[in-house]
Amino acid sequence: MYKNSFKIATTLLICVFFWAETFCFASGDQEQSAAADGPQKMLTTYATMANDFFLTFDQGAKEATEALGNEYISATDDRKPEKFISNMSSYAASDVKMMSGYSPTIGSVIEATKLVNREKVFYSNVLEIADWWTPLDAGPYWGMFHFPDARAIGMQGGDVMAEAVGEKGKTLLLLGFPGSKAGNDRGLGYKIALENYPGMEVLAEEYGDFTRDKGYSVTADWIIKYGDTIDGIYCTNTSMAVGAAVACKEAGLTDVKIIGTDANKENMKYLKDGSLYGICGIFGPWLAGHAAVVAYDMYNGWEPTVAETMMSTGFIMLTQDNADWYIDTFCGDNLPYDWKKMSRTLNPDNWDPQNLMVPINPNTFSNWEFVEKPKGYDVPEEYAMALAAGEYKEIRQLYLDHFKDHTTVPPSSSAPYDKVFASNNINDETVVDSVVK
Amino acid sequence: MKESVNKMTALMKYLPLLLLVVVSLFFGILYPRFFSIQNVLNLIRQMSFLMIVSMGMTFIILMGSIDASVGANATFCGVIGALLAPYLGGGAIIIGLLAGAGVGAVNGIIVTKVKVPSFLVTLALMGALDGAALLLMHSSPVNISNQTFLDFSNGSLLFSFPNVDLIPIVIIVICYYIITKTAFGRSLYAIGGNEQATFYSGIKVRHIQVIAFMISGVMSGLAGCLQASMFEAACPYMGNSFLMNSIAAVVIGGTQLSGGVGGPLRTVFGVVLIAIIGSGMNFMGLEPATRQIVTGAIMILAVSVNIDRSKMAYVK
Amino acid sequence: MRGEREILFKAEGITKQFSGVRALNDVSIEIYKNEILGLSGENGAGKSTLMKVIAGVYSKDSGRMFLKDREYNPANYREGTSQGISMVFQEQNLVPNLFGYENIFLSHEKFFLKKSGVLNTKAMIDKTRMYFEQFEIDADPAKRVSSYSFHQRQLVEIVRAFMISELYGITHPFILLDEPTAALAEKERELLFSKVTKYSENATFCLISHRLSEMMTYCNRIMVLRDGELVGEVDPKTSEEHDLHTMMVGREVSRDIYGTSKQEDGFRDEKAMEIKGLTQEGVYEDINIDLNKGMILGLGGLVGCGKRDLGKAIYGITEYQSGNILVNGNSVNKGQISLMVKKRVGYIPAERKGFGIIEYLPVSWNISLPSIFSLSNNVLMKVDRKKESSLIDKYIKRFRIKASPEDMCFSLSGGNQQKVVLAKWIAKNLDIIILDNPTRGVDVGAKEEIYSLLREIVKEGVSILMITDDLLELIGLSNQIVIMKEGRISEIRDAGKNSKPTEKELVQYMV
Amino acid sequence: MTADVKEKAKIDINKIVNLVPIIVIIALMIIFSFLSPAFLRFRNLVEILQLSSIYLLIAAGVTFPILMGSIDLSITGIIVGSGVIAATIAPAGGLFTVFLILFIGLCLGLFNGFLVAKIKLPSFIVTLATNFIYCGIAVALTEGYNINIRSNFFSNISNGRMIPGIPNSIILAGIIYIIFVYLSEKTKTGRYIMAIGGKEDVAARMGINVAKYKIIAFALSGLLIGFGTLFLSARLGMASAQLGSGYIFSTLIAVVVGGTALSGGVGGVRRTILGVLIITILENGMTLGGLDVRIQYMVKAVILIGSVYLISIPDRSRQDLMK
Repeated sequence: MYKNSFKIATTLLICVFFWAETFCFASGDQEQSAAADGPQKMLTTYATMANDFFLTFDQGAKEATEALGNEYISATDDRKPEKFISNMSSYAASDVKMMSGYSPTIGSVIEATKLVNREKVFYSNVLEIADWWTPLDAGPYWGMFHFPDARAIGMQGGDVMAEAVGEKGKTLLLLGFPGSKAGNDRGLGYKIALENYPGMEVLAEEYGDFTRDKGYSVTADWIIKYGDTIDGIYCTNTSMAVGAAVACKEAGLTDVKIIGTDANKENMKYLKDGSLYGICGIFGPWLAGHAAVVAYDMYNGWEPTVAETMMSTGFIMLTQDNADWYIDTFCGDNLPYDWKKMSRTLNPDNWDPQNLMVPINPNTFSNWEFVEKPKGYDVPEEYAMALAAGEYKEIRQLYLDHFKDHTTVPPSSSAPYDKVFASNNINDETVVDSVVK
Repeated sequence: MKESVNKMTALMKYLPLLLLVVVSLFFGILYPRFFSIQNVLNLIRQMSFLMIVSMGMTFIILMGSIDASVGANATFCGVIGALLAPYLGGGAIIIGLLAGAGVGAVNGIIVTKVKVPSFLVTLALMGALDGAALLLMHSSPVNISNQTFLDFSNGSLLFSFPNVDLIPIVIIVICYYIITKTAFGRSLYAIGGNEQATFYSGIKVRHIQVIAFMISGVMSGLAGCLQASMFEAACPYMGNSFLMNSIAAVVIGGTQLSGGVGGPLRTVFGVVLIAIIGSGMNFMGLEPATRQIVTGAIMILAVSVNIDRSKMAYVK
Repeated sequence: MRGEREILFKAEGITKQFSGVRALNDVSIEIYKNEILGLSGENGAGKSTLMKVIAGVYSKDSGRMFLKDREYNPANYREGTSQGISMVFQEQNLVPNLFGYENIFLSHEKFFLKKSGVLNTKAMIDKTRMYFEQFEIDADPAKRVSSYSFHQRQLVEIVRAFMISELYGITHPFILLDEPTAALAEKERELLFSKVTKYSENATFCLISHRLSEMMTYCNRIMVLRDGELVGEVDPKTSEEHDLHTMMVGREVSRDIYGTSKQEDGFRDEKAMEIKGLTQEGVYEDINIDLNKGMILGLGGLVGCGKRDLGKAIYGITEYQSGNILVNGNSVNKGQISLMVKKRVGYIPAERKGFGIIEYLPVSWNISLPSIFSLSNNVLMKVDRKKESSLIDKYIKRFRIKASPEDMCFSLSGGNQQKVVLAKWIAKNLDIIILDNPTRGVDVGAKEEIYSLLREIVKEGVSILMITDDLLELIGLSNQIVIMKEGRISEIRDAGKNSKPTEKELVQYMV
Repeated sequence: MTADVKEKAKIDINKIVNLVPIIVIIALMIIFSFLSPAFLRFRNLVEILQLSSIYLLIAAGVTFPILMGSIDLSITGIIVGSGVIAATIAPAGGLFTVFLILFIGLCLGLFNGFLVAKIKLPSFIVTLATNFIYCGIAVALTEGYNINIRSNFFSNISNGRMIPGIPNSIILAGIIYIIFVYLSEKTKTGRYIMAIGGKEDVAARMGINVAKYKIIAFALSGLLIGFGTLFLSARLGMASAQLGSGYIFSTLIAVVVGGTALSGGVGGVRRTILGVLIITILENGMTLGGLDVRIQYMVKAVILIGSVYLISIPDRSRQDLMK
């Protein structure tokens, strides 16, 4: 008996689909005509709302989109690649022409960028990129990749740690979850940095899943195991750092230097009250906003040069000294950026990235240094040619010159960390650029 | 033949303990510090949340139902506690517990009145609670500065024995009493064994089910508030890990999902085992991959040791 | 029919042990073609075991079996069936959620495979339908078995025996019936046996039943087992039921198992329960019954006459549309079991496993279950273990339950399980007990005990409303008999110690 | 006579109840078409189907153990395991990779079945444990990174379009699904699995090799999850230890909403598709409608409980209590 009801089901569904198809062409045309003028839809994708980093990320993208007079859409994927892709393609189906944001796993970048080129959607992304996969591999619709260099962040963390514990001490390393490229590379950078300090050593490293409770429990066990020999803990994000701080406090270890990454409202208080020694800020909201702006510019006819397709972006080190400045500037209700000013199309001459940006040379990209190329893959030679033609140097200079609005640069009073840094791997070894106010 | 059976069952009784001893000895020999008072306290502290939640879960599973909303519920109550802490201080915890009870009641009432299988009701509610919690906390951690609320975990009512270590022990005692000594507990077993027969014996099955769900809710709430006060903030999804772990703990202990067989002490065993292994592997600094494999293997081992097939029609 | 004494099946010196305990000891029987052989004996006498050995469910420890002079030792039940021996089990052997035809050919599908490995469903259904018509079973093969009536399901199992043996090219199946009538009412029982006798023209039957009367009427020979040994053979033609009974228990037994002699008719004339105009459209209508203190009121009628629904409704398991129930003079609102229990009314369902006992809990907990809350002081809800255990021991002794308090209920015999159910209510010292077929699937010995127990508690002023399909039980036990017919009361009749109505008298009001 | 009346009434209820999922689906589609005009775009519907096709295969897979009264919680583990192991052995993305994914899926399922049927452990905990193990293996092999499979053949399995406008994964998944529906309803295997779900002891006595068919059920589950993995990896062009998280609950719910009871013996693979559609349509529609994720959670909860409630009406008329 449920068999025939099932038949009914299928027939009904088929009907609906056909109706839908006819309907879609009708409405489709309307959409097109409507789309021509008036505000456009701009999509920003990110993993989950339940994460302070992405929360401010969302804020940035929203402000930028609305500043450009467009309609803001956000889509989260709970770190599920399949959801991420299907979000993008269903929005592409509904004629969203500008997309930007973060992809849950590095591998899904490939399919995402193929998709935007299939669907002719302008796309710009941040933080995660597939191994050996450049915008030029995907096609013209993938405009720019923004990347605060994870290795450089880690290396800086290492130096700061060494300084904090007087170049001599035992430290621990809390990584994110396995497979988070950013997390692991930060850890790697940290260890590389420590090699310059004979007195420094890494007792143990552990995955803390980027969560406060895991950070707590791992640290608690470390404290039992290593007792009070611990001098410092470097964490690849700040939630774990706070967890570690709580554990130390409970065990009565007061002078353990803890350094975290990603500065956001909620965690600044721990920096202020000294339970954290330092936090590295990577300007999440700015990344989101700038990516949106790039998509917008491309939609309005701007085309990135080869060198611009992959850009390394600025980050800062926060300590008690400049914590207040950061809170005042970035933790208000509105972000301090002038989004319109970032647009190349709205301000062809006096545009301003409002952050330090340096082109990345894929051939020497720190992210891929230890990853072997897939069989038969080669970085498009455009990059090599651009490098040879000196385009990289030009672009680097161009962005430096336009970087006038120094809101993102800490005040010089807050020495020694009064710089905004960005890695620069134009030369073959990774060097860190910095800009002072 | 009865003799041999009895011998077997007697043996079965001690196998789980043996397993526990072996595991902890293993770590103890590797790391002498593993047995230090300090670490024992640390262990209790680390298992405290899971212990509380699993105790609640025991009530439900004994009835043959399941409560998939424990984790989300913990987060939810933690957030409520954290939000109210500035105004009510310690009182916020009470509200948190009440909220937990409320959620439990909703579970129970939907299960008994609307008659949808508990697994689904609680699963759906899990989603709803996650959403509600995120809305309440605006998706970012709610920091707590109110001292009385923080003392709930870090303060100590008894000598210098921190509450985090004290509370789970108290909870164990209470739950053990309720389940094994009271008529309520007895009727839990009866419901798990044969719901209809219990119903026909004039036991108010529906009431008991609702109450059990409420108890489980309160436990989740307690765990949530405790966690919040320990980490000085209510974080998104902080209770997530409770769901699977608590079910695993209960089942590893030998309480059967079909209901009617098992008990609180078995759950304690399950939680302790999970905690010891977890912490032990932290000591060894194992790769996460190896951890997962070990955990899985030990789960299977523990169940095969604990499960009492003589008490089940057939294993599903 | 017993003319040509052709031997169909022969067993020699069958011995079977269960972990040291002798269930069968050197049993040898011969079964003739086309006969209906009765196997009788008390519970634990080994008759079911013998059947299961023959059917291949159990494997014998020693001894030999021959089927038509061929050595026959089946490895499992399936082999038995494929050689033409199949069994109708006491607990039915059908999968409720499968369709009729699926059940019939379960594990014999190989005869209906298409080349593609797909089952030829249509063929199966047609074949089944054909047989159903031939054997006059009005059930739809393409419906779930759970929708069949109990009686239909039994016939289905018998038909399955014929169909499977036919599949394997055996024209003359040997069918073992283990208590087929335990749960059947008078009419259905007759129906079943009329069929069995009819089928026996081209099949052989072996029958176990606790209803000695029907064994006497329908069997050609009756073999009696006691403690795993064959103690003798009874010829129904020449001997009578009482001899059989005596041979079973191995001692002289009273001819009055219902304890009619102990019946007291002079019970007080105060009403324990009044049922006023109870009505549920199409199930039972306008039922008025008065149940006096200390009386056994028997409620009889054909299956489907609504008497069992009535019982459920009175206890509050199901709702009723109109009418009301007074317990000790004050009315109770409907549909609330717990409330009824508070008013000291208890109910013993017919489906023991489903609703009576909790199989995987110990006997002790089962007994104390209804009174558990009253056994606990209200302050901390703590159960008073001393009181509890003394209560339990008391009733285990008094009801002669052959089990220790720790034993799991599922390990008990039907009789003992029923005693446990009875005990758990008496332990709560109630005023009224509603019994639904109290002796279903219980052997004669246990029956007798249960009856005498009922008499005892009645003496203590408990009133009993007994719903039963067993006419003799109805007549033998009750002080007053109410007969229902198609949902209405067709006759109320006093059944005093010396004024017992005959079966005929009652049956006429049923149909 | 009273019985007949009841019987009739029941049938009517069943008729309606069997239509519930379809009604829900259509209602959702209408609502969403108002919420966002883009929803009923042909391309979007195709998108829904493509997403469903993966869910469908996985859900169909786990339906087998559930029909048997067991449960398979190792979904994520098998997805991750089969994908990653296959990709590490054969990253080229040729036919061999395809075969490996399916084969490994099958083996992992077999292992579950072995533990449940031979060692006689409750499936719930077994699959929970093996889930850890399989994920562990995957992480060990990849250190958590993902393995990109850059081969057109491979990605065409999912993204190619033999019929213009309709991705292959939809068609292929459809065919596979139909085959397995057939298998579950028209073959011995399917029938025996149902029988075990209904009354295990009877099934055993009737001569069904229960252990064998338990193992088969889990193996089928593994194989189908393997198929799901194939389309998933093909679509994303990669295998990763992060894939397939969060599939457990949505698929289980899909199965039950489809009308298969967790107690076993009731329902069937055939109806799982409805549950899957409901869930994917819900997600897609709410995302397109621009509903706040947090609200989405709640809406989902309500709709799911609601539809399960409606579906389980006839069962409830039988049993007056629920676990």
